[in-house]
Amino acid sequence: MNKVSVDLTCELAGVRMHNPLVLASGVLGTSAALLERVGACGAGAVTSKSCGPEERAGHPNPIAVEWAGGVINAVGLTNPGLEAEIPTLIDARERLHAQGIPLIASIFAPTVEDFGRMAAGVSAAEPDLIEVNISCPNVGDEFGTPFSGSVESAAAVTRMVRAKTKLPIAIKLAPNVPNIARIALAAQEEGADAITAINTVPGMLIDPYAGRPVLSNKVGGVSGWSIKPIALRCVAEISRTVSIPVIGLGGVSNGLDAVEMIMAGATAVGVGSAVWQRGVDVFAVIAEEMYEFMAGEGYPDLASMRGIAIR
Amino acid sequence: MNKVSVDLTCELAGVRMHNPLVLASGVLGTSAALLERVGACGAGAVTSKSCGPEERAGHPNPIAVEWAGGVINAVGLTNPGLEAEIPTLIDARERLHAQGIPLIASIFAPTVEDFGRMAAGVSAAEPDLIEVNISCPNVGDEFGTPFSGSVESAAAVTRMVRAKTKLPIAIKLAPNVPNIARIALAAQEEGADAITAINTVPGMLIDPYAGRPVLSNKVGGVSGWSIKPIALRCVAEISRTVSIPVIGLGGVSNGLDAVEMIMAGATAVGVGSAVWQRGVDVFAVIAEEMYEFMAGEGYPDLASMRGIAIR
Amino acid sequence: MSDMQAYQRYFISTSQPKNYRTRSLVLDRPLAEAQPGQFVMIWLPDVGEKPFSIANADPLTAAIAAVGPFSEALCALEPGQPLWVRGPLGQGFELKGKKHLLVGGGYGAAPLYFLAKQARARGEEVCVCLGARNQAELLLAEDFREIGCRVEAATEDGSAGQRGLVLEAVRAALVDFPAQTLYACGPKPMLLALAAFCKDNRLAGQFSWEAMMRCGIGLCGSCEIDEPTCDAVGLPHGWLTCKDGPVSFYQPA
Amino acid sequence: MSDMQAYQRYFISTSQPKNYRTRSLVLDRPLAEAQPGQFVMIWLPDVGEKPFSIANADPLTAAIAAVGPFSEALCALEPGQPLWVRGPLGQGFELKGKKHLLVGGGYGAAPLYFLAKQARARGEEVCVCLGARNQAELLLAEDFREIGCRVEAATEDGSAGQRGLVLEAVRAALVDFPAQTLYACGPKPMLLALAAFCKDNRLAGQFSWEAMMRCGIGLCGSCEIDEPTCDAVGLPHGWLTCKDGPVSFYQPA
Ligand SMILES: Cc1cc2nc3c(=O)[nH]c(=O)nc-3n(C[C@H](O)[C@H](O)[C@H](O)COP(=O)(O)OP(=O)(O)OC[C@H]3O[C@@H](n4cnc5c(N)ncnc54)[C@H](O)[C@@H]3O)c2cc1C
Ligand SMILES: Cc1cc2nc3c(=O)[nH]c(=O)nc-3n(C[C@H](O)[C@H](O)[C@H](O)COP(=O)(O)OP(=O)(O)OC[C@H]3O[C@@H](n4cnc5c(N)ncnc54)[C@H](O)[C@@H]3O)c2cc1C
Ligand SMILES: Cc1cc2nc3c(=O)[nH]c(=O)nc-3n(C[C@H](O)[C@H](O)[C@H](O)COP(=O)(O)O)c2cc1C
Ligand SMILES: Cc1cc2nc3c(=O)[nH]c(=O)nc-3n(C[C@H](O)[C@H](O)[C@H](O)COP(=O)(O)O)c2cc1C
Ligand code: FES
Ligand code: FES
Repeated sequence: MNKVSVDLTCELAGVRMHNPLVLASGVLGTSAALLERVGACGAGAVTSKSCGPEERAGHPNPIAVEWAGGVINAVGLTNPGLEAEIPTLIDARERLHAQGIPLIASIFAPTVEDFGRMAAGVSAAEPDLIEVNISCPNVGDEFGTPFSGSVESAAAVTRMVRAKTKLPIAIKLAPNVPNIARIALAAQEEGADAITAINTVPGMLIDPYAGRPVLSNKVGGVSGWSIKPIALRCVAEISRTVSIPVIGLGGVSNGLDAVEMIMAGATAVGVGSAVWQRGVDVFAVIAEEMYEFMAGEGYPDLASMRGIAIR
Repeated sequence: MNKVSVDLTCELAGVRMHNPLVLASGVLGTSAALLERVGACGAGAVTSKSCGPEERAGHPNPIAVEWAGGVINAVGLTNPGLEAEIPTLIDARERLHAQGIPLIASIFAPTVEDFGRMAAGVSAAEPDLIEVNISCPNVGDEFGTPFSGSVESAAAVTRMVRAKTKLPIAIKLAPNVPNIARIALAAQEEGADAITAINTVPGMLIDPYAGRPVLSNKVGGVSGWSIKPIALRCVAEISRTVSIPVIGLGGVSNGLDAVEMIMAGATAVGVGSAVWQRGVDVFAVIAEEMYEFMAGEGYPDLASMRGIAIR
Repeated sequence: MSDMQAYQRYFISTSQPKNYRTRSLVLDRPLAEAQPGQFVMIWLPDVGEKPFSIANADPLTAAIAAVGPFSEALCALEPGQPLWVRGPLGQGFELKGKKHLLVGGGYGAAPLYFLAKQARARGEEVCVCLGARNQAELLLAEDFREIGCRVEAATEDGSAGQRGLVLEAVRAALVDFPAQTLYACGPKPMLLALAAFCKDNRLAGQFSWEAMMRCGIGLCGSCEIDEPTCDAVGLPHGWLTCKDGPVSFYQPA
Repeated sequence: MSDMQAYQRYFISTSQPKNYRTRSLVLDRPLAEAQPGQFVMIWLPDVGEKPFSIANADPLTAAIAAVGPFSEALCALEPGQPLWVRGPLGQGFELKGKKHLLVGGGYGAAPLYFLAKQARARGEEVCVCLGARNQAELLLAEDFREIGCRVEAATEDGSAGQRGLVLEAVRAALVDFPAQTLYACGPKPMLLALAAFCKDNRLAGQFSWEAMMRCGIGLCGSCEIDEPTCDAVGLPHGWLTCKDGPVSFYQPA
C-alpha cells in the first residue's frame, strides 16, 4: 500500500469545510467563546446549541450522565431565546470566519409558525447554514411526537423554514421512525439543502437501587458510540434515497467511525459525545485518524470513499 | 437490610411462570430439543423462533456478528414453514410441560391474511401463548415498513389474529417508531392479551477496511446490552399507557437489568443475546441475581417492584 | 455488573457537624482513583444532583454547607441512609515542590484537607490559611492541625486568627514559610485576589473554581468561566470548570 | 479502536498447496488466545462467510480444501490479498495425559496439526492416524512427521499406508502406542465409528464435529447436532457445535 496525499476538504450545500467534522448541536455550542474554541481544536464546522423563541432554563439535574454505552441526556433545550441568541451568533460567526470555519445555527420551535419566526430571526446573524432541529422530543404535535416523526409534519416545517430564509437549511432527523428515508425525501422535496441524521435515540436509564429513572426528565436521548450502528443505518437509508448531502452523526468517536459514516453516504460527519470521551481536541485527533486511514488504504479524498458501502 | 424470602413467580395473560425470564424468539428456539434445553437451564418460559407460512432459508452468511455493543443480526427469518412447525411445537410443548414450563409460539407473515392463517395454524399445536411478531423488517407494507410501524397496520394484524385464535396473544413491537405506546394501545384495543417489546433496533455495521456492510443483508437488528436504555424507555412508555402485561426485553444481561425492566413496568423479562454473552445457563444465573438483589433490598416479590420507576 | 450503572450507591457512615451549618459526611467505602481537587456529583433521587469536592477518598467524604434545599437534604441524611455518586470528575490539584501553602475560603477547605493529607503522607510541609466571616464559619481548622499542618486563620470580624481577609494571612505566612506553590479553593473574589497576588509575586498557583454544573462531563457548556474572568487570571476562553478544571494552573514565566 | 470492529483483517502471507485441492493459507500475524480445535469464521466481502479450523495460531493458518464456491475463492487468494476473520470461537481440544492419539479424516488434519504442535512443545508423544480415499487426499502427513509425530496412514484404495478405514490404523497404532486420549476430527461417519470404538475400549475421546454454521456464537440454533447423533455418542440434546463444541468430550465411567 502506497501512502498517498489525502484531501479532507468537503463542501456541503455550498459551505466549504477544511475537513468533514462538524461539532454537533447541543455540545459546547452555548457561547461564542466555546464555538471559537472548538473551531480552534480542529473542527471543520461548528453548530450552535439549538435555540428556540423563548428563553428556557431546561430540566433540573441530573440532565446528563455517562453509562457503559456512551451518554444519556435530557438537558431540556436550555437556551437564551431568539433575541439574546442573535448577538451570540454574530459574535461567533465573526470569530469563526477569522479562522475560516463555517458556523451552523441550530433552531427549534414549538410550532410550525415559530419555526418560521426562528428561521427569519437567526438569518439576521448570517450563519453559513441553519440546522432545523425537528427531532427534539417534548416539543411537537399534541401526542408529544416530534415534527420529525411524520412525513407531513417534517414537510410542513421544512416548507415554512424554506419560505422564511434564503440561507441553506439542513433538517435534523430522529432515528425512531419506521422509515427515515421517506421523511428525508419529504424534506428534500420541500427545499431542504441538507439532512442531518441522527439526533439522540430516546432511552431511559433506571437505577435499580434507587428504583428511579436517573434523569430528572426520566426519558432522555442516548448518544455516543453505542448508537453508531443505528446512525450508520439511518445515514445509509437516507443517502440511498435523497440527492442532497447528509451530515451523518451518532456515535462517531474515532477516525474509523467517521470513515464509516462517509462510506454510508455522508458528506460531513458530526461529532458530539466524543468530546466527553476524548476531550475537545477530538476533532483534530479524528481528522488525523481519517488521514492515516485514507493514506494507508489509498483513498485520495472523501469523494472516493463516499457511499461505497451502500453500492 | 434484612434478608427476606423472595417469590420470583409471575403470571402473564393467564400463563403461570416460575420466574419472569422468557427466552426471546429467534434465539435457540429452532427445535424441540433446544427449547427443552433452555427450559432446563432455568427459563420461566420459552419462545420458539418466529415461523411464517412458507419455508425460508434466510439470508446467506454473515447473518450475525458480535460487536462492542452486543450483537447485530439479519438471519432473514429462517424457518421451516407452518406445516413443518406444528409437529415441532407439539413436541416442544410436551417436553416443556413435563418440566412445568410454558411454550410461546412466535409467528410472522407477509400479509394480514397470512397472520390469520398462521394464528389458526399454530393454535393446533396448543402453545400457551402466541407471540405475533409484527416487527421484523423486510416484511410489511409496500414501503418495507413493518406492521408495527403504524397504528393502523398493527391494529389490523391484531384484529385478524384475535379473530383466528382463542389462545392468548402477545403483539411484539419494534422500537423505531415515534410513539410506541400508541401502537401498543391500538393492539390492546383490538384484543391483544400482552405486548412484547422490543424487537431489535435496525442498524448497520460497516467494515471500513472492506468498505462494505458486515451483514450480507446490509441492514440488521442490533441487540444486546447497548440497547437496554432504548428498551427500558419503550417498556416504560407502554406500561404507562396500556393495562395488559408487557414482556420487556432488549439488552437484559444480568439480574439488575431484569429488575430494571420490572421497575419500568414489565411483567415478564425476555432474554436473547445474553445467551451468547453468558451461555445457555444465563437464565438460572439471572434468576439467582434477581433473587439476591430482591432479598438484599427487601422486595418480597415482583409485584412490589413492578412499575416503581415510572410512578 | 456495577460498571453498567451511572451512579454508585453509598451509605452514610457518620455525619459530623464541622461548624454551625457544615457537616462532614463520611461514607461507607472509598472512591477509587480520586485526587484532591476533583469532585463528585451527588444525586438524591427525586431531590436533585449537585457537585461536591472530595474531602477524603478513603472512605469517601464530603463537607457540606447547608445553604439551600439540596445541601440541606444532604445534611439531614442519617447514618445508614443512601446517596448516589458519580465521579471522580475533573482535573484536581497536583502537588509541586515540598512546601505547600493552602488557602481556603468557606467549604473550600474541604478539597484542601484531602490535599494536605496527601502532602503530609509524603512528609512534606503544609501551611493552611483559612478565611471566614467569623469564627463560627471557620472550617476544618482542627482537622488540619491534627495531621500536622500549620494553620493561620483570618476572620472579617477578628473572632478567630487575625482580622481581615485571608490574603493578609497569606502574606503573613509567606514571611517565614517560603512556599513553592499556593493552592486555593473558595469564593471567586478570593480566587481572583489570590491569582493577582501570585502573578505579582511570581508564585506558582493552583486555583479551584466554582460554576453552575449540569452535566459535569464537558458536554453541556453550562460551567464555562466567563471571558473577563478568564482574561483576568490568564485562562483560555471557553474554559470548562467541570472538565478543564475545577483546578486551573498558574506558572510564572 | 480495532476492538470496535466485528472482523479483523488479515493478509495472506503464503498460500501453499498441501494436496491436489487443499491449500494451507498462512496469514500475516497471530490470532491471540487461539486453542487447537477452535475455529474462526472467515469472511470475504460480497462472497460469504464460513467456519474453518485453526491449523496454527502464530501466524494464523488454515488448511482449506477447495470443494465449492467459498473454499475455491479462499484458495484463489494470493499473497498480499486480504481476508476477514472473527474468532477464535468454540470449545477446543484439551490435552489430557502424555501419550496422544490423533485421528484425522480429510481436512480434519488441520486442527490436529495445531494440537500436535502444542503436545510436542510440551515434550509429549503424539501418534497421528490419517485417513483418506487415496494418497492424493492425504493431508499434512509430512508436516506431522517434521514436528516429530509418528504417522500412520490408511487409504481406501491402499495407495498410501494400510488399505482400509482409519479405524484399522487406530487399532494397529494402539498395539504399541498405549494412548491415554484419542482426539479426532473428520467426517461424521468416522467420528461416530471412533466414538463407538472409544466406548467399547474405555478410551477417553475428544471429537471435533462439523455442522452448518450461521452465527457461530450460539444464538441461531443452526449448528445443533441432531438428537439421534447426540444419543449415539452420549451428548445432551440440543448440543451446539459452535458454542458447546466443536469438540465434544467422552470420558469412560
Ligand atoms: C466544583 C464544585 C465543588 C463544590 N464543592 C462543595 C463542597 O465541597 N461543599 C459544599 O457545601 N458545596 C460545594 N459546592 C456547591 C454545591 O454544589 C451547591 O451549590 C451548594 O450545596 C448549594 O446548593 P443548594 O441546592 O443546597 O442551594 P442553592 O439553592 O443552590 O443555594 C442557596 C443559596 O446559597 C448560595 N450558596 C450556594 N453555595 C454556597 C456556599 N457554598 N456558601 C454560601 N452560600 C452559597 C446560593 O448562591 C443561593 O443564594 C461545590 C460546587 C462546585 C461547582
Ligand atoms: C467447525 C468447522 C471447521 C471447519 N474447518 C474446515 C477446515 O479447516 N478446512 C476446510 O477446508 N473446511 C472446513 N470446514 C468446512 C467449511 O466451513 C466449508 O463448509 C467448506 O469450505 C465448503 O464450503 P464451500 O462454500 O466452498 O462449498 P459448498 O458449496 O458449501 O460445498 C460444496 C460441496 O462440497 C461438500 N463439502 C463441503 N465441505 C467438504 C469437505 N470438507 N470435504 C468434502 N466435501 C465437502 C458439500 O457437501 C457440497 O456438496 C469446517 C466446517 C466447520 C463447521
Ligand atoms: C448533552 C447533549 C445535548 C444535545 N443537545 C442538542 C440540541 O440542543 N439540539 C440538537 O439538535 N441535538 C442535540 N444533541 C444531539 C447531538 O447533536 C447529536 O445528534 C447526538 O448526540 C448524536 O451524536 P453523538 O453520538 O456524536 O453525540 C445533544 C446531545 C447531547 C449529548
Ligand atoms: C440472532 C437473533 C435472531 C432473532 N430472531 C427473531 C425472530 O425470529 N423473531 C422475533 O420476534 N425476534 C427475533 N429476534 C429478536 C429478539 O427476540 C429480541 O427481541 C432482541 O434480540 C432483543 O433482545 P436481546 O437484547 O435480549 O437480544 C432475534 C434476535 C437475535 C439476536
Ligand atoms: S457542567 Fe456541562 S460542560 Fe461542565
Ligand atoms: S451457528 Fe448459530 S448457534 Fe451455532
